[in-house]
Amino acid sequence: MTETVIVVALLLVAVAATAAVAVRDPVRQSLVLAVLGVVLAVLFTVLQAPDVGLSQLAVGSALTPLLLLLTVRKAKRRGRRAERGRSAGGDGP
Amino acid sequence: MRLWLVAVGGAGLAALLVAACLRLPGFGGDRHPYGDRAVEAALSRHTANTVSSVTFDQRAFDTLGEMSILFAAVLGSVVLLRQTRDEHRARPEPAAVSRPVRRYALLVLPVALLTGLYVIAHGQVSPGGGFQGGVVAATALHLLYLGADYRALERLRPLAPYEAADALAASSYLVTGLAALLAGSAFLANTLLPYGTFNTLASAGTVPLLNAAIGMEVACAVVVLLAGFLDQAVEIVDEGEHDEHAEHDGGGKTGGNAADGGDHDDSGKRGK
Amino acid sequence: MHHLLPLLVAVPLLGAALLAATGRHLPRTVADGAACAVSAGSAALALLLLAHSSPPLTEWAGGWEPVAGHSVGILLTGDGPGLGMAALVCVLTLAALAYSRRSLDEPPHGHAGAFPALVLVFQAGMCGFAIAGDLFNAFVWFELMSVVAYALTGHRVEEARAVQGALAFAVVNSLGAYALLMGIALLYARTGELALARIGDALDAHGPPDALVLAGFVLVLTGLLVKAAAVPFQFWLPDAHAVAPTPVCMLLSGVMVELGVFGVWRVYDTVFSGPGGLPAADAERVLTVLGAATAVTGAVMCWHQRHIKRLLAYSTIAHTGLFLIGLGTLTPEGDDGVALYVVGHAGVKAALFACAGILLDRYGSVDEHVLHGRARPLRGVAVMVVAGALGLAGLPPFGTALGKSFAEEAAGGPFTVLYVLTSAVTAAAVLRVAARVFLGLGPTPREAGGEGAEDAYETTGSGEEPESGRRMARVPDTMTAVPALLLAGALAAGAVPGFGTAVARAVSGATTAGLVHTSVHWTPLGVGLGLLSSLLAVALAAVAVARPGRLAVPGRALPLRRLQSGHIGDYVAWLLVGTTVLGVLALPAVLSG
Amino acid sequence: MTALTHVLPYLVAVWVFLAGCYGLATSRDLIHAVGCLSVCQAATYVLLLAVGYRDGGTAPVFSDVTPGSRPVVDPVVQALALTDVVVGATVTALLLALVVQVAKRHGTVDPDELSELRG
Repeated sequence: MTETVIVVALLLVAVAATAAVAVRDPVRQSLVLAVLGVVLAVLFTVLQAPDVGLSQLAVGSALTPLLLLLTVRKAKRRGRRAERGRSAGGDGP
Repeated sequence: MRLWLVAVGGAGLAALLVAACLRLPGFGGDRHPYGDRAVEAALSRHTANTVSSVTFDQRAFDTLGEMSILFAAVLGSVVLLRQTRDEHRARPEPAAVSRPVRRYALLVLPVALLTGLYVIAHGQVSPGGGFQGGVVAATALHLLYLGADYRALERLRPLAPYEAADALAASSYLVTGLAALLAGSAFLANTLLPYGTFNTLASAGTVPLLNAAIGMEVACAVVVLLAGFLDQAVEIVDEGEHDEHAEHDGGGKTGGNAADGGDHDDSGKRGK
Repeated sequence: MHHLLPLLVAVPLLGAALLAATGRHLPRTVADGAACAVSAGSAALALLLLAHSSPPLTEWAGGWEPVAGHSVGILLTGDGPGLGMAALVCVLTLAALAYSRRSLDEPPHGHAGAFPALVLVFQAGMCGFAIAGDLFNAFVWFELMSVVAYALTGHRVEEARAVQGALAFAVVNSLGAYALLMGIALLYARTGELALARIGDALDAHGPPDALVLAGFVLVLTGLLVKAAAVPFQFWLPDAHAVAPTPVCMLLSGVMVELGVFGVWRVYDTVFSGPGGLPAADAERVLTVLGAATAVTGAVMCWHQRHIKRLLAYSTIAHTGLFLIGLGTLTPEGDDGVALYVVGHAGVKAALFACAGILLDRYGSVDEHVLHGRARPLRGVAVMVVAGALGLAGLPPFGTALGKSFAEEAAGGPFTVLYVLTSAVTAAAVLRVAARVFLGLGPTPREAGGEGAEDAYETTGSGEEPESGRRMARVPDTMTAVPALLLAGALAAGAVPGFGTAVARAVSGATTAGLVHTSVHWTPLGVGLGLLSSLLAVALAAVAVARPGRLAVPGRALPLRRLQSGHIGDYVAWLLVGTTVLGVLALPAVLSG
Repeated sequence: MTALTHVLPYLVAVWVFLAGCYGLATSRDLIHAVGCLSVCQAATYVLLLAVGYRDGGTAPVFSDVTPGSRPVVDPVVQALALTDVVVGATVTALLLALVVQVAKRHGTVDPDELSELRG
């Protein structure tokens, strides 16, 4: 039983990590990273590491994506003048 | 060219690591000499949460280093995100927040804050401790941004005291360590306080002290970091930026579904 | 005495924390003075501990003395090399802080304490790494010094190049640190221990090396060699060194890179040198091959630079290669030579960076062509640059020369030639700069710019802003005194009789438990080779200045220059290739075992 | 346990690390690159915790388990990973601060367009 849960959690981590790399748009990537954070927290908990899981939940699913989003906001606002006239590098709506 | 390099390097590294994995002791093995010793040592010092004992007692010197990294990263980010000469601040206008959102945020805020403090305080007994609780408490504070607005957050969060508290928390960790040295023991030795009763708040000697110092350090650090980024994203403008209240990407697009709701701010909230 | 070891870390950290807490309210002079005092205090402590380091001091942090040979605490090792590096770190930090008092721009409002506080944290990180006897603890301090270094490198955020260089530095070094952590996890899985010596014992008990040991070795070495900027992990270094504030450059080039080399020595010596680790022949192959590649690349690139700080950065790479070759001999003589070489090099290189900083602050440029003949009034600086260049070449009696002569004798054969050529070329590049900039010799170079592919792959030194915020009318005395003292130190390291032997004794106390004593003194061959490379350097520089066309064949080095693309993706790709190369070089250890 | 599950956690860690490296090397956006770096970092936690796991073990917290009654997993690797998670986030923040400045000074976050430091 535990074994199955661990295997599933591991596979989810692998999938989420691959997705986080494959998604090239930083906004979407930060959302995938948030999902990865949650999945990692689950994995750590089933690996009997609640301390690390808690840490990962707070950091991986909230703090890091938030910082990434704030950076995107700043960078895109700043870069817009330079990018005007071009298709906005891969993150257009 | 780069893809070739990545292919060659990645393949080589992958082969090496997979070969190594096959030689690793099987997952779930029973041989953990250091781990077993650590559990014994933790119990001998009346620390129910062995992980806390390792973090704040047996390998407290590591934690000193980790804390310094945190401290340095915050100090560095403050320096890197400072307002430079060619930039000025644009005051964001206060914006109306819908009532349910405000109620929800103001309700959750104290709960989240208390949870953070609880997690910090019980580090030596149950899973948790300064690192986790600090992040929770600091993130909770930013619910204010959701519930009220940026200016309310700024009023509740004058940065200077947080920066000073961050540094003072780091100093108190060091001073606790030095006190042990002055008392005739080794640096960061857990010999100052009685070990107390197993599984209570007042157990494990200096572990709760160091834990509290770390909790304060992490909370202040995260507040200062988020403040730096929020400042950049919301307030600081330079000539290259134009006020793009009509544009809807970046923060605007994701505003609604950011994982924790902290970054809900979109162009609607900014004034011109 | 051994209880004082953690203070090497705690004192600067406490100083930094208090500075950061009160920095808002302190006038700048007080903040700088306090930082200097803290740094000087820890330097005194380091020297005191160093004087008592035979037999090596050991301290279990937290008082967790081993029970029945096993401990749950963290081991700090206060042996000769570790404390020697720590003392070097402290002294150089003091020099950098003293230099920065006058050289740096007024700090932004409310951040008066930030720069000195960061430098003190940097010092603490480097000291912690130097005395770490526990693999994970070493990783923590390694990470600390990296993080501070990123922040310090990008300190001048108004400059486009500074932030770009700092970012490349940060990404590559972070990835290297994660590789190191993966390696630690692998070694922990096999041995279940974290103290360096314990890991070594457990590996030996397990039997001959297999793929797991190889992977652990490769990953740990990747992290350390990224820091040491060995080929092909070196790309971040010129980018970071060219843009960092001058006092930071002094620390980065003077000790941080060398700490990477030191880490390689420490890890190989305590963990992988036993029968369960890597056989000597394989370690020798890894270190000498990478070292030779690093030395050649560094020297060639150094010769082709016109951005003075970048030129010095490449010369650091070249010399790191020489250090690696010296270590690769795995002989006590090689270790002694490298130890002395590192001490001398730190003084010389920091002094040269300080002089480049003076040029930048005085004339607002560090471009060899732009500055042609303009720095004639700075006679004192000119003398120091020339002296520094001869120190790089290994002119007796500089400490570099004594160390180099020992290392090259230990390496022997073709490596001796490599030693002579590398040090001559790097020195010649600096001499060429001195001749053009301070004396105005040779034809005035035409202004380069927009002339095809060659120029696209060149970083000029113009367009840099003076760090002091404005051009200085005259150079403050502290800014010239610091490099002068550093050069005097480098000179004393070789000239003071007995210093070399003391260094050798400190090193051998750690490696062979003091059983083998090598006495380090000048040999006729060493003096001869030192003179030879100095002469070669002067000759090369003379030809380059008099006939610029003859030696400046841009096409030949172009492929090498193209690799330095400034693109983070390329640097990461090369890092991956580097791990593979390391694996391949060390592979015979597993196949034969 | 089957042979596969004996190595699966390690292989997942390796996969995640290599995926992060690939993303980092081919990234067209520095913010994305920093995200990839945090993926690499996650791999180290997975590896550390996988190394410390013990079949049938429980969390090394004795608030409601009597000491000695059940085997516990290795607390040391947990302590190593736990501190590193928080610290890693702040390092990410520092990197992002640099990216913000790169965006300001260069007007772009595409590494292909940063061409100042060459040769």
